[in-house]
Amino acid sequence: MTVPVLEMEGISKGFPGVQALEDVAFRLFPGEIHALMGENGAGKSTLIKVLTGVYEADAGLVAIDDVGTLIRGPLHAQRLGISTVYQEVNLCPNLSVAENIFIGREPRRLGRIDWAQVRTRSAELLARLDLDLDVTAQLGSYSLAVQQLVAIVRAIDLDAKVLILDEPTSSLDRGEVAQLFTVMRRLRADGVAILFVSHFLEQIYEVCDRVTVLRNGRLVGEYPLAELSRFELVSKMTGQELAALEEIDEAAPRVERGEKLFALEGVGRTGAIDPVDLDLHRGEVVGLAGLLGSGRSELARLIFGADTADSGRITAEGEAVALRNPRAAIERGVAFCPEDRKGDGLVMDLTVEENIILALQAARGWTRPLSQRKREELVEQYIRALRIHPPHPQALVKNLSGGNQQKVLLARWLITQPKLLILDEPTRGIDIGAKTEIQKLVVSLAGDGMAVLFISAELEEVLRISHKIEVLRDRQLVAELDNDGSLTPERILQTIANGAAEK
Amino acid sequence: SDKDSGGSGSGSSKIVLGFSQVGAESGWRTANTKSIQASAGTAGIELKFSDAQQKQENQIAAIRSFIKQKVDVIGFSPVVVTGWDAVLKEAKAAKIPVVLTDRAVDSDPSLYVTFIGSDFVEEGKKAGQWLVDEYKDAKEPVNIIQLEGTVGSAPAIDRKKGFEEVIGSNPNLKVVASQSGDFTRAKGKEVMQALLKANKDVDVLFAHNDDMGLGAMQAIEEAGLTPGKDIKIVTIDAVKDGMTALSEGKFNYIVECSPLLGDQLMATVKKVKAGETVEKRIVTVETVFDQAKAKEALPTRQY
Amino acid sequence: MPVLVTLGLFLLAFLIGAIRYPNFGTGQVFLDLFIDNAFLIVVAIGMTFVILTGGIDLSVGSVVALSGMLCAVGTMKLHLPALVVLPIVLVIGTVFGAGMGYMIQAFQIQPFIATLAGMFLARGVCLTISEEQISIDNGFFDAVALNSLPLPGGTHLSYGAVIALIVFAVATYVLQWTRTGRNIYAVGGSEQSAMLMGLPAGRTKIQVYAISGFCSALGGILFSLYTLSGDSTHAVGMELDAIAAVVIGGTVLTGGSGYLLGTLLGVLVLGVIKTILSFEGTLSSWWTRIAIGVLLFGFIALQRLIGTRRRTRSA
Amino acid sequence: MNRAEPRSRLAALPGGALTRHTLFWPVTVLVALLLANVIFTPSFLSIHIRQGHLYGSLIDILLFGAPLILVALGMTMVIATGGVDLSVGATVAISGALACYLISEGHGLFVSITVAVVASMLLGLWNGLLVTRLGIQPIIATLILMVAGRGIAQLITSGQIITINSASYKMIGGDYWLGMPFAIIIVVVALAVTVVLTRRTALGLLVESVGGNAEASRLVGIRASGLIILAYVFCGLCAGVAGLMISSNTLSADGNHAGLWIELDAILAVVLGGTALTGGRFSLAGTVVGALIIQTLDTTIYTAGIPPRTTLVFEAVVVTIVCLLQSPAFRAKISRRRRRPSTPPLTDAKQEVTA
Ligand SMILES: Nc1ncnc2c1ncn2[C@@H]1O[C@H](COP(=O)(O)OP(=O)(O)OP(=O)(O)O)[C@@H](O)[C@H]1O
Ligand SMILES: Nc1ncnc2c1ncn2[C@@H]1O[C@H](COP(=O)(O)OP(=O)(O)OP(=O)(O)O)[C@@H](O)[C@H]1O
Ligand SMILES: [Mg+2]
Ligand SMILES: [Mg+2]
Repeated sequence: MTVPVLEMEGISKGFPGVQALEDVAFRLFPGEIHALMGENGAGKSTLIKVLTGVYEADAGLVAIDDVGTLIRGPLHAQRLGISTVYQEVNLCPNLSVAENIFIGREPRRLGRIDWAQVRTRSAELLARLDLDLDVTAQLGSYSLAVQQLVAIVRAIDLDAKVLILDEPTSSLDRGEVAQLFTVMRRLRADGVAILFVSHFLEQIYEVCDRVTVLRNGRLVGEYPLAELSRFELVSKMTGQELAALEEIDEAAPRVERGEKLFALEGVGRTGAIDPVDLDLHRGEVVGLAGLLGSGRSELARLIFGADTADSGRITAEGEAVALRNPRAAIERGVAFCPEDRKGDGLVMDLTVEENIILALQAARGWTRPLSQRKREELVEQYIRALRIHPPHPQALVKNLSGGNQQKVLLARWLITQPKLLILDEPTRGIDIGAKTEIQKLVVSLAGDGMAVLFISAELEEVLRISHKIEVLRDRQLVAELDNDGSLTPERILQTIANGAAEK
Repeated sequence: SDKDSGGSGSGSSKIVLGFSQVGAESGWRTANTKSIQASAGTAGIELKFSDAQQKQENQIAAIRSFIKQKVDVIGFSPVVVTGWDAVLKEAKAAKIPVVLTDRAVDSDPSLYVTFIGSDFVEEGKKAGQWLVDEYKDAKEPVNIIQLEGTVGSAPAIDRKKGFEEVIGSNPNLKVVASQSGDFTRAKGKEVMQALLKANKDVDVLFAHNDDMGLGAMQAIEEAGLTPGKDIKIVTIDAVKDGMTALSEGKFNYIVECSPLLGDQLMATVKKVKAGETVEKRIVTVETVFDQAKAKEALPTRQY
Repeated sequence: MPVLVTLGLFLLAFLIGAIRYPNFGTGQVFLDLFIDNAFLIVVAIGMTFVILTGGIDLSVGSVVALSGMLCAVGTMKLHLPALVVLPIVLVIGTVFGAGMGYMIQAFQIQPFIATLAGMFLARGVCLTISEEQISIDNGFFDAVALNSLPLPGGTHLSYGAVIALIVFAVATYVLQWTRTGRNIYAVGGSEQSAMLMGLPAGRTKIQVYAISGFCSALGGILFSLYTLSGDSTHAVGMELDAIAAVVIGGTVLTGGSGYLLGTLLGVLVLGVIKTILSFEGTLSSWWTRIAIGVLLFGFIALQRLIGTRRRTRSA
Repeated sequence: MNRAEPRSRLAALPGGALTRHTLFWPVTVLVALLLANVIFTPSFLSIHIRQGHLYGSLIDILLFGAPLILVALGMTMVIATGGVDLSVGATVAISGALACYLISEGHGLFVSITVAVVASMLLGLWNGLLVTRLGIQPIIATLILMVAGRGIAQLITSGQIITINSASYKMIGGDYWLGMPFAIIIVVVALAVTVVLTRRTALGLLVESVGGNAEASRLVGIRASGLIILAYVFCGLCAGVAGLMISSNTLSADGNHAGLWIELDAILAVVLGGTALTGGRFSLAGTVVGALIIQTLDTTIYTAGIPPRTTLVFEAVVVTIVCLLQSPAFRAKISRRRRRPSTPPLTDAKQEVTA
């Protein structure tokens, strides 16, 4: 290989109380896809932010095309040919999809923005990823996955020589990921250097050429992927010889399905999801499978009362109930961990501890505060169980890494010990080690008699832990598949494609 | 066309007066408003009243709307002295005579018929004159605290000007502190309390209105001093509470600034409507009170 | 959508006025709304830019007063020609706004406080220059202030109002058709995202305060044309009128959504409330205030109720 | 630069030095202002007993600052929910006017005070309902009452100043109890109750959550509208009591001026104390310090003999200084400038190496 298009050396970055990066080096060559790996909180996003000038490093050098450069901020980085998709969707929800793609570089005619062209060109760009959206609609009206795709579309159209993708695939399903990879390969062929962050090993092995591994803010090493087995990679990330991969492969234990807890009859909401019949039993994990925008989140929100259903009825333990708002649902023992942790989940200005106890405290009412001791006990327990890093209950949630934030959100609902736990993409952005922990936890909770509704873009994960899989397509429940061991991701995909009711 | 329809159709024979008041920023102003409303009633004049909430732009808009409503006479108490030319010209073009009350304007006198009201500079001078007379034999410096009205307001500027001009004649009369008390009791008290701690021998308090004087009086009492004796108090306005304090010997002197312009205004309006000529400047009947006169006047005080 | 509701409510109010009071429903009474509120239109336009980014500018009223004062001092005390004074005043206003914007952007001081300090400062400087009113007797000012643009039907529109409408047109263009305008919406939607998207978020923030400063200065000039004077007590509390107009017009205070047409309608709504009250002519001072509050409440409540009804139906 | 680094509550993190404490700079400014006064008035800090009660400038500051502290306490809670209350000034006026009117009409002290306080709470309730039920933006919802409320106060007083004569009413805001100004005792009690209510129960957490992320709070089942209404009612209550204090201090009710612009002072106090106007995290202690800064600043202006026309310039300067000192970005800039000569920027080094 020739000269690295991008080189970082001796990068250190500390935040009050945390040393996020310590003497890290990183190289990126033209025409390669380079994976950046590490557990949650290892410092990947921080390295990227230092690289694009969002943070100023405490020490270290950055060179672009072998010229030392002080990158002053994202705008400057863009001008230098670095295009970035940051970890959390960072677009403007109040603007239209088209505008989000083009803002800052709108085509102009006679000095004024040529809106017609903005619209047509953004529709074209979206079509490259097989997306057909109303580009004039507000971005905020679309699901997180769509927003993630729009961010990607924006970034790959920037004509950059370096493309940085920080967990772009965390809520995408297979098809979308495949589309993205096609585009990435094409860009690689054009000589673009791509930095790719993901916690999915399969994805890394599918597209990447080399990998740089971080652990605890320190550089572990840089390796050609072809020479590194998955076991080796995981052990480099975790620093332990743990056979994490084996555990993942272990199938979910079969549990006796308990009595019926919730039953939906024709529950739907116009424009969101068609009427659905669904039974949820104690001790049963029900997976929701479907493509992006198929209505999984919408269904979950209806059951939780986050949106109000305009048809159908819900019976809880035999009696008809109206779950008109989240409070009513919570009182019935329903818990809902939403997919958009930034918007719908966490209160960023509060501490880890406060975020964790929030749901429990809300259920108790303000007059009955949890005792200090009880709080500490609960929070300690879940920080340990989910390996939240840094393990300070008093750290502000907004200062946590993406994956650790997700764990905090999960912990919040786990401590409420609900009867029905709805998890919408609970493992989004979570590293493999912690993901296994979470999956085991879900299975064991079901084993203790909890009903779980599990949504994930990753079909393997859904398969691994669900007893029953509901397949959605185009906002309709099209099939219910029993996970009897013979089910494969391919068959689910087929069902989605055919859409034939296989009840 | 319908030039004579004059306001709402409640009989076109009645004179319609459009009056734009400054606001209701003080008890004094309220008394002024009441006087005008009462006099209009007894004089059989239909009053279109509009309150400007102390904003000139509101007053200009109100006068414009009076022009649109084709009232017979426009009266107003200008919030500020300047800036009336444009709208007064409009009134003139619409042949509606304008009468000013309470405060003057600096426009071309041909744009209005007359001005009825008091003279703030004169009031300040009167207060100053009393001091000069009272302390004409003083050998040592007389320390004066001045409580000014709202910063930038016409009465505050003019009263201060008049007062300082007159006391300037005696070098022994020294203003040791001059702060704004916003024309209110609460602020008058607060400021006085602070000033009493910062300035030792204070002899005289001059407040731009009774209310600040009343507040300051409480501060003086709470500092263990006797108002009217240890510290002499001169104020302007002569509202009832002030007159009470004066008659109790807690104030020493009040310069009257009368709000009761209603009768004079209505008389003038009738004359103007009848086409008679009126004087360009009608001075209101105002007096000054010392403690003895206050005792006499108090029982009949209307406001 | 909220803009249409506001428009409907405004027309309704005007119609009620026209039915209730003789001489109300004329073209000139309608045009007077623009004449009597020209400065507020301009100031509220500047305020809209700021609020769209999620900020707020409390200094506008004071800057209006200061600009008027500077016009008066410039022409009457320093005897400078109006065409020299006016650009200087506009530049001072713009720089003043930009200064506050810089504090807000570079030192992350909350806009409310930075502009509150600006409000104190501008008013204080104004008072320091002159406590007394200065009346403007200058050929140019007189010519502009005392003449107006004749319109068909015997009506007329003051040049101040014409300037306000031009500002409105230009500002609408800027917001809708230029990158600066779109950056403003982006920053209002999410400042963090705008920054990460490589938009000049910091510069945009400084820009909106500079624009607001410019508009306030221009508003001050219009105010001094309107009153032909400079006075330190002018435009006290105008910031609240401007904010109210912007919000009534449907712009959200947290930023990112709203239209200038709404702001214009907001100003007209406030104006029509005042006009109705002065045509009514029977209210005492306190009932005037209460009536303003009640009418304001009526407008906003109706706007909300109609607005939400529509939204739930369409959802 | 650190542009994207959010302003963190540095105090909560390990290693936060004293100067990083959110209250460090406001307290420093307060102390500096107090000391500055000693230059003009050497006896400024002394407190002695006169006429059987405490006497001194510091006592005055507390006494006259008491209403502002109270109003700012209520304002803090409203701001924490992500709102703001512009109507507190009007509420102050209405409450004082009502109480004085009733007393002057010969009603009992207790009845009058109760009516005034209940009325203030109802005004708060009205605001809360507009914000939660009708979904009107707080600034505009409370603007309605700000305008109309003063009219109501004037209606009660008929536009006059009502003067009353009641020694026991004077106790609330202008007299002494066991030598201490009673108003200060009220404030201390109110502060203690607020602190206990917000920090010893979960109220504070829930309010911060609603102010920090309303949608997330809804999804954890927090009854946001109840909390928001509660905050406005509490704010109304505080303003009402402050109105009693202000009117009792001079034994008169001035519907037009009582509490004029106190909403701005209160918001300023809240922000100087380190609470963000965007809602979420709040600091009651900070608010108290903020209010004391404002009151001390006023006193300083009087005693230092700053001419009234330049008062505002002076205030602007002080407010700006406090804000700048509080701004981590500003401090970073200053200290970097000081440090610069010793550590050259990284770029230069690399450029030398590679270029
Ligand atoms: N603004 C900040 N303030 C304080 N600490 C921070 C801040 N940003 C990141 N950190 C800390 O720096 C460390 C690295 O975080 P970073 O976001 O880089 O992790 P990551 O490798 O991207 O993890 P993930 O896979 O979960 O996204 C974490 O311990 C995090 O808590
Ligand atoms: N072509 C599309 N592709 C994806 N999403 C779409 C499309 N068109 C509309 N949407 C939006 O996406 C949302 C889909 O709902 P929902 O969030 O329930 O999907 P989902 O099944 O959870 O998928 P995901 O969360 O992975 O996007 C709807 O709110 C809809 O507005
Ligand atoms: Mg990350
Ligand atoms: Mg989803």
